[in-house]
Amino acid sequence: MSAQPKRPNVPSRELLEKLFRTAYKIRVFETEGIKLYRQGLIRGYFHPYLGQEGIATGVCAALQEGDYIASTHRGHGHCIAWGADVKKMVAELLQKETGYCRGYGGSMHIADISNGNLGANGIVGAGTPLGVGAALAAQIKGSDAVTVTFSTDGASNNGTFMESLNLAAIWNLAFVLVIENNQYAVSTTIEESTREPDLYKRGLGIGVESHQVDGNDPLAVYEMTQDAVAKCRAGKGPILIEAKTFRHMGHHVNDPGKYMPADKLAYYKARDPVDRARNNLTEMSGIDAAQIEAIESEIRKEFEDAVEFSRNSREITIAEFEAFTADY
Amino acid sequence: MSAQPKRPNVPSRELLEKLFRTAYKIRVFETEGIKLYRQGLIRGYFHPYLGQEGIATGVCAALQEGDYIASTHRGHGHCIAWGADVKKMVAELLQKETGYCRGYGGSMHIADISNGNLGANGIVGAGTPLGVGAALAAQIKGSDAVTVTFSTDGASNNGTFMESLNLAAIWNLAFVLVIENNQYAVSTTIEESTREPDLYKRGLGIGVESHQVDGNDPLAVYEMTQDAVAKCRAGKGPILIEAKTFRHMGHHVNDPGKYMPADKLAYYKARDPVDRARNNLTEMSGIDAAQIEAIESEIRKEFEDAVEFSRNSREITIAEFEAFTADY
Amino acid sequence: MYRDALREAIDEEMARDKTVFIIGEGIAERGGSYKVTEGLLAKYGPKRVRDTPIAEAGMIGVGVGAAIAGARPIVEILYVDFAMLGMDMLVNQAAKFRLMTGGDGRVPFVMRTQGGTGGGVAAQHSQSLEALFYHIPGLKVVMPSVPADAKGLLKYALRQSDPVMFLEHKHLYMTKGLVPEGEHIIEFGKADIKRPGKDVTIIAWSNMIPRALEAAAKLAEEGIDAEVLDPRTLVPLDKEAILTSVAKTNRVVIVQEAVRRGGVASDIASIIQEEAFYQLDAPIEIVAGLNIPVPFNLELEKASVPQVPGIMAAVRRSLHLAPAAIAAQ
Amino acid sequence: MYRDALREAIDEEMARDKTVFIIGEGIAERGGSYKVTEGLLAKYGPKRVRDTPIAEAGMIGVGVGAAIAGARPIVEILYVDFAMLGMDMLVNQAAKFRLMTGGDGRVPFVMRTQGGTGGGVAAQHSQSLEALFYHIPGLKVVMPSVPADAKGLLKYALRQSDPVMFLEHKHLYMTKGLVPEGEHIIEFGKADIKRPGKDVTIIAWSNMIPRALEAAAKLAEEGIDAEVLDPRTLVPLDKEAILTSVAKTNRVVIVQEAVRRGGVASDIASIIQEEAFYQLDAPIEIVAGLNIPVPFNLELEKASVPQVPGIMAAVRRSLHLAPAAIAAQ
Ligand SMILES: Cc1ncc(C[n+]2csc(CCOP(=O)(O)OP(=O)(O)O)c2C)c(N)n1
Ligand SMILES: Cc1ncc(C[n+]2csc(CCOP(=O)(O)OP(=O)(O)O)c2C)c(N)n1
Ligand SMILES: [Mg+2]
Ligand SMILES: [Mg+2]
Repeated sequence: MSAQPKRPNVPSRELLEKLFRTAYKIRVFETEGIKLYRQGLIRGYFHPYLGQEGIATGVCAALQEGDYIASTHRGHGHCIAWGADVKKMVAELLQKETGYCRGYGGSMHIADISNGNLGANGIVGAGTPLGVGAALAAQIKGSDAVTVTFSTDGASNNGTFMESLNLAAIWNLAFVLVIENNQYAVSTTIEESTREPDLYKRGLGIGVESHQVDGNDPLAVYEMTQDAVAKCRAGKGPILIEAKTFRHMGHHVNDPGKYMPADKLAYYKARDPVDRARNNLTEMSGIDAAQIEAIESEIRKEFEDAVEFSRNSREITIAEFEAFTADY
Repeated sequence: MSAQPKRPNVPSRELLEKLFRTAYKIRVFETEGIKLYRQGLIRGYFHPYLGQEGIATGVCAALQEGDYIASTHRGHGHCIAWGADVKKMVAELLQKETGYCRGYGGSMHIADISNGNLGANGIVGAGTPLGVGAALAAQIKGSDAVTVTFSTDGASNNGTFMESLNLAAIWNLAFVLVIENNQYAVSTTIEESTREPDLYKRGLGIGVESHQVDGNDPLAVYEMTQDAVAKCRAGKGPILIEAKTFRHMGHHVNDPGKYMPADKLAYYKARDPVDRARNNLTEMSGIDAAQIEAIESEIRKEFEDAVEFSRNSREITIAEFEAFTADY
Repeated sequence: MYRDALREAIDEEMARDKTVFIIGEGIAERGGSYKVTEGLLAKYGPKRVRDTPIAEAGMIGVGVGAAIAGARPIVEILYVDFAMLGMDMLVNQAAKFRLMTGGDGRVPFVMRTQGGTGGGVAAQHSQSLEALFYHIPGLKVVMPSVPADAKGLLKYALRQSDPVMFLEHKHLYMTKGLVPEGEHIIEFGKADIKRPGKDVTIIAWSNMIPRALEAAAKLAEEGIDAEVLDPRTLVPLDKEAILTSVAKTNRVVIVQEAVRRGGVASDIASIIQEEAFYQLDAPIEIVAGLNIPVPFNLELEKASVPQVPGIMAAVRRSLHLAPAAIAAQ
Repeated sequence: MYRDALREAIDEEMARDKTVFIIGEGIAERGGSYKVTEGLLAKYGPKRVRDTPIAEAGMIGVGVGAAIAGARPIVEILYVDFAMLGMDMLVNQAAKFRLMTGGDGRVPFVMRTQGGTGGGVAAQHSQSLEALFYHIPGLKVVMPSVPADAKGLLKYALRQSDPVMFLEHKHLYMTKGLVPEGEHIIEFGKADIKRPGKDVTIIAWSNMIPRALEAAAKLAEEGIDAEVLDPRTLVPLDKEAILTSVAKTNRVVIVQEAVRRGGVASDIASIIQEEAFYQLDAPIEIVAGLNIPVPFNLELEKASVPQVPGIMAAVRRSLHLAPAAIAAQ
């Protein structure tokens, strides 16, 4: 494993709370979202981020306004960590006019362009060239924005990965590629997909600074990203970060995930990123259980409100649809 | 640079002569072919292999009947080294019915399927997946055939490179990828195309045994390939070999190649692979100048005969064309 | 069921010819997302039934290479949308190889994949892209609508020597239908009259066949006798069968799920108007997908592709039934 | 010249809008294979004029990403054939983005490339692939035939917000033509009558325009007055202009270099027969490339794509001139 940046002595309570809030909000969103799916309120694909919350949480906490993210088919977590409006997210899943994409996109396509979220993507691997493109646009405009693409172990075996990371490298773009190595592509293991399951090594062959981090440790992810982002802003990008993690369930809501070995699942559940964020917050900031409970119920309430809002929202009408698509 | 196999004590005269014959035949073919092109007898693209002869020569000498090769847009050398009939090659360039492709293909598409030459290719990088496919077919059929894809520095920045090499790796295919790193893609230098101009390093990141060799030394190329091929036949493939080399002229016949620095060109011309093959033969086998001259004139004669043959050949008729394409 | 018919074809051909093999994402142990390849791993082993990483360009490319080298690969691509990653290998290699080599090089390659809308999977998982392959000379394009055709055509695909785009439909996998016992092979280029009729020819394929048949059944109640013609293979196209039907009915409605602009329906229409101009009693009607990416919202998705009432309306138009008569429906 | 007109358009738009940039293989120092970008590096510097490695999927992908993030990329792909490597980014990302995001995401992306046959570059460097882009809703398709159109359309392309497939022709770069002085912009969707006439409408684009005009000139000597209509942009298509011309001539010949099967000509024919069925006095004739990959041999190459005599013959057929009259030519 390559060198990791040193942990600053004391993370601020603000930071710790932010990390916990984000991780917990993702956890609630996915857990409750799955229920809505099972009730038949959500159609199409729903790929839960459960178990991987540490990554989006840590990465996005290290970014600032004006930066860009590009996401995957498993994109709810990135969206929430980026600060999305949960109302608009739920509304989108419920195909309502008040959703981020007015019901045209759904789970795999939530985006928020004006805010620098280039969107989830239904094509595995597509976020990498798109993210490199955003970083290129920033460089051309002379902005100091950094772009992060969240990618996957599966995507790293696709040609787009090396091809576009190489472009980022020769152009020294402010681009961070975060590989969420959850060790599965649906039921196919990373070991079946490559001889070298340490994916960060691929960056080294094309001269890209590359690191590995425990994706279930939000604080470690945050710190490594902060370092990477600083280097990128100083013109020393791109940087590759491989975050090892594991799903808490099957590939999508309807996949029982029977192929996931029980012991491995137990190992990772014992290293639950939301618990870690909560423990970090309590242990390092001295916040008490009641305050934690207050945060949690506030977040649960936010989600409930979002469901309420979405249920009360209407869908796009055929007339609106025709007007919108008239010039295609 | 990674470890190179040790040179066997004394290369046989037979081997040394074979290497020289091949290298010289390529040299003659390209030098004379360019003249035909300049006379307007050859149309379309013509990418000369001049300066790179050591690679095809060394690699193909290490292969045996039943093996496969896949080639590039700069494919004449591979074809000749593979033992192609020069008559049919020239006839193809002259778009005659007696050519390898009956005049349907031309320089960039010469192939000889029944003989294991999967063909040159007009799409940079395409030979890699195709070669991996041939190696897969061999494995499925239970044959011990090895497939070599000749590739390029340019192709190694294309997604197909890592994507298909990774497939070869997870399936342990008998596949050797030879990157002819002539340090240019048309006028773009390898340094402009990647931060890491030692291309063999890319194989390491996906667990593929990878080496570098002096492409202008036919014997060194031969020895390294022999070793790689033996490993492949023993089920230890794939193997990546990067052969450093340099063109003796521009990208194609009509490219003056002004952008190539004179000193670098001089450096590589002083390490001319054909001269090396000739010197090796004289120095290591004791063959005399007259014998060399005899070999050379025999080869030149072969080319002249091929031109004569081709000029006397006819082109496909419109009726034949219509019959051939009737079921498209 | 359609998916069982496909499995039977693969199974029988793998048993018959040891060079037939199949690769794809999750097709081995897991049996594929649509369960078409279930049980094949156990029967034929991991050499001939392999999972791949997410590497569509690579999978298609190695399939084409293996075919050139004399094997008979089946490459399963999960969604036809993802085949776009391998277009170079299909368009520039597989389709071109035979001609470029003057006939010596053959590419007995089969890409199996599925397309079409279905249940809110949105713009990147709902396309019907047959027109892209149809336009590339050298590729065969097969679109079975019923289990028997699925089996017979797939078996034929695995015995001929040109690259085949075998396009299934996500809605059809669980549909039922009789499949003839024993060796059942259907040659390419033979249309099938799924319903004979004399008033109008409805040409449709894949998942539009059930809809066309439903429309025909309803139209029959109105006294309209529609013939439903399924070309089954778009390349080669059975022009003769189409022209024979048109000569009988003098009216044509073509139904495709793919978007209207530049679809295969347009090409078939252009052929009919060229070769049967004086037999047409009305403009050829095309009922097709809207010229837009498919929306996620289910109502909008439905509005984006042909439905039974739209087919019925087009038939009535082609019979010059007054809008009033239509409105009365 | 066509190539100078293209350069002027890029130059003017780069000067006007600092977010316009261009990437491609050998386009910077070397000025591009067709010299379209010569001098731009010196003028706009290496940030906005960049060479790329051979990475078509990557180039197109980063172009699309940059466009989404608010820049205005021009991606030059050497041959349209190579665009097949980037099809996923065009079909599944660029074309879909606006709809998938409910309208918020825009993709002001221009891919410049060239197609067509020319001098024995064979099957992988000679294709005319506009039909593939034409079929994908969300992409605009532009095919200028003369320098003035090249300039005006490229300038417009760089000011609108949807992905544009800007398809040049290898034979046209050195062709001459007047280009209006000053700000010269041509909106998409406006056909141009390249030659007015009353007997028959010849619809053609790109390199088929010079051939159609030559055919029209020769036909004039026979007393046939052909109108030559150049849609200039295939998406959006100026249906109105086409229907107006058809209403006048009642006869149509469509000429495309692309292969016949599933080409844009078929689609235009399908539209005309649908919307102007009762105005047609003869079947719509399509003169197109053969349904094969382009052969290397020059004679066969020539036989594979439309030539002037073939266009003339189609016009005579559409005028019901007896084969005898044709043979007499
Ligand atoms: C190009 C492409 N191929 C296949 C798929 C189908 N698919 C969706 S998710 C998935 C597995 C993805 O695994 P990975 O990339 O590791 O991401 P994870 O699901 O583990 O987050 C597959 C095969 C797709 N969406 N895109
Ligand atoms: C996919 C693709 N992109 C671009 C080209 C145009 N092209 C032909 S050869 C060449 C340069 C190739 O450089 P390299 O791959 O290093 O091979 P070399 O010419 O040096 O042997 C280019 C860009 C092509 N043929 N295919
Ligand atoms: Mg994964
Ligand atoms: Mg090179």
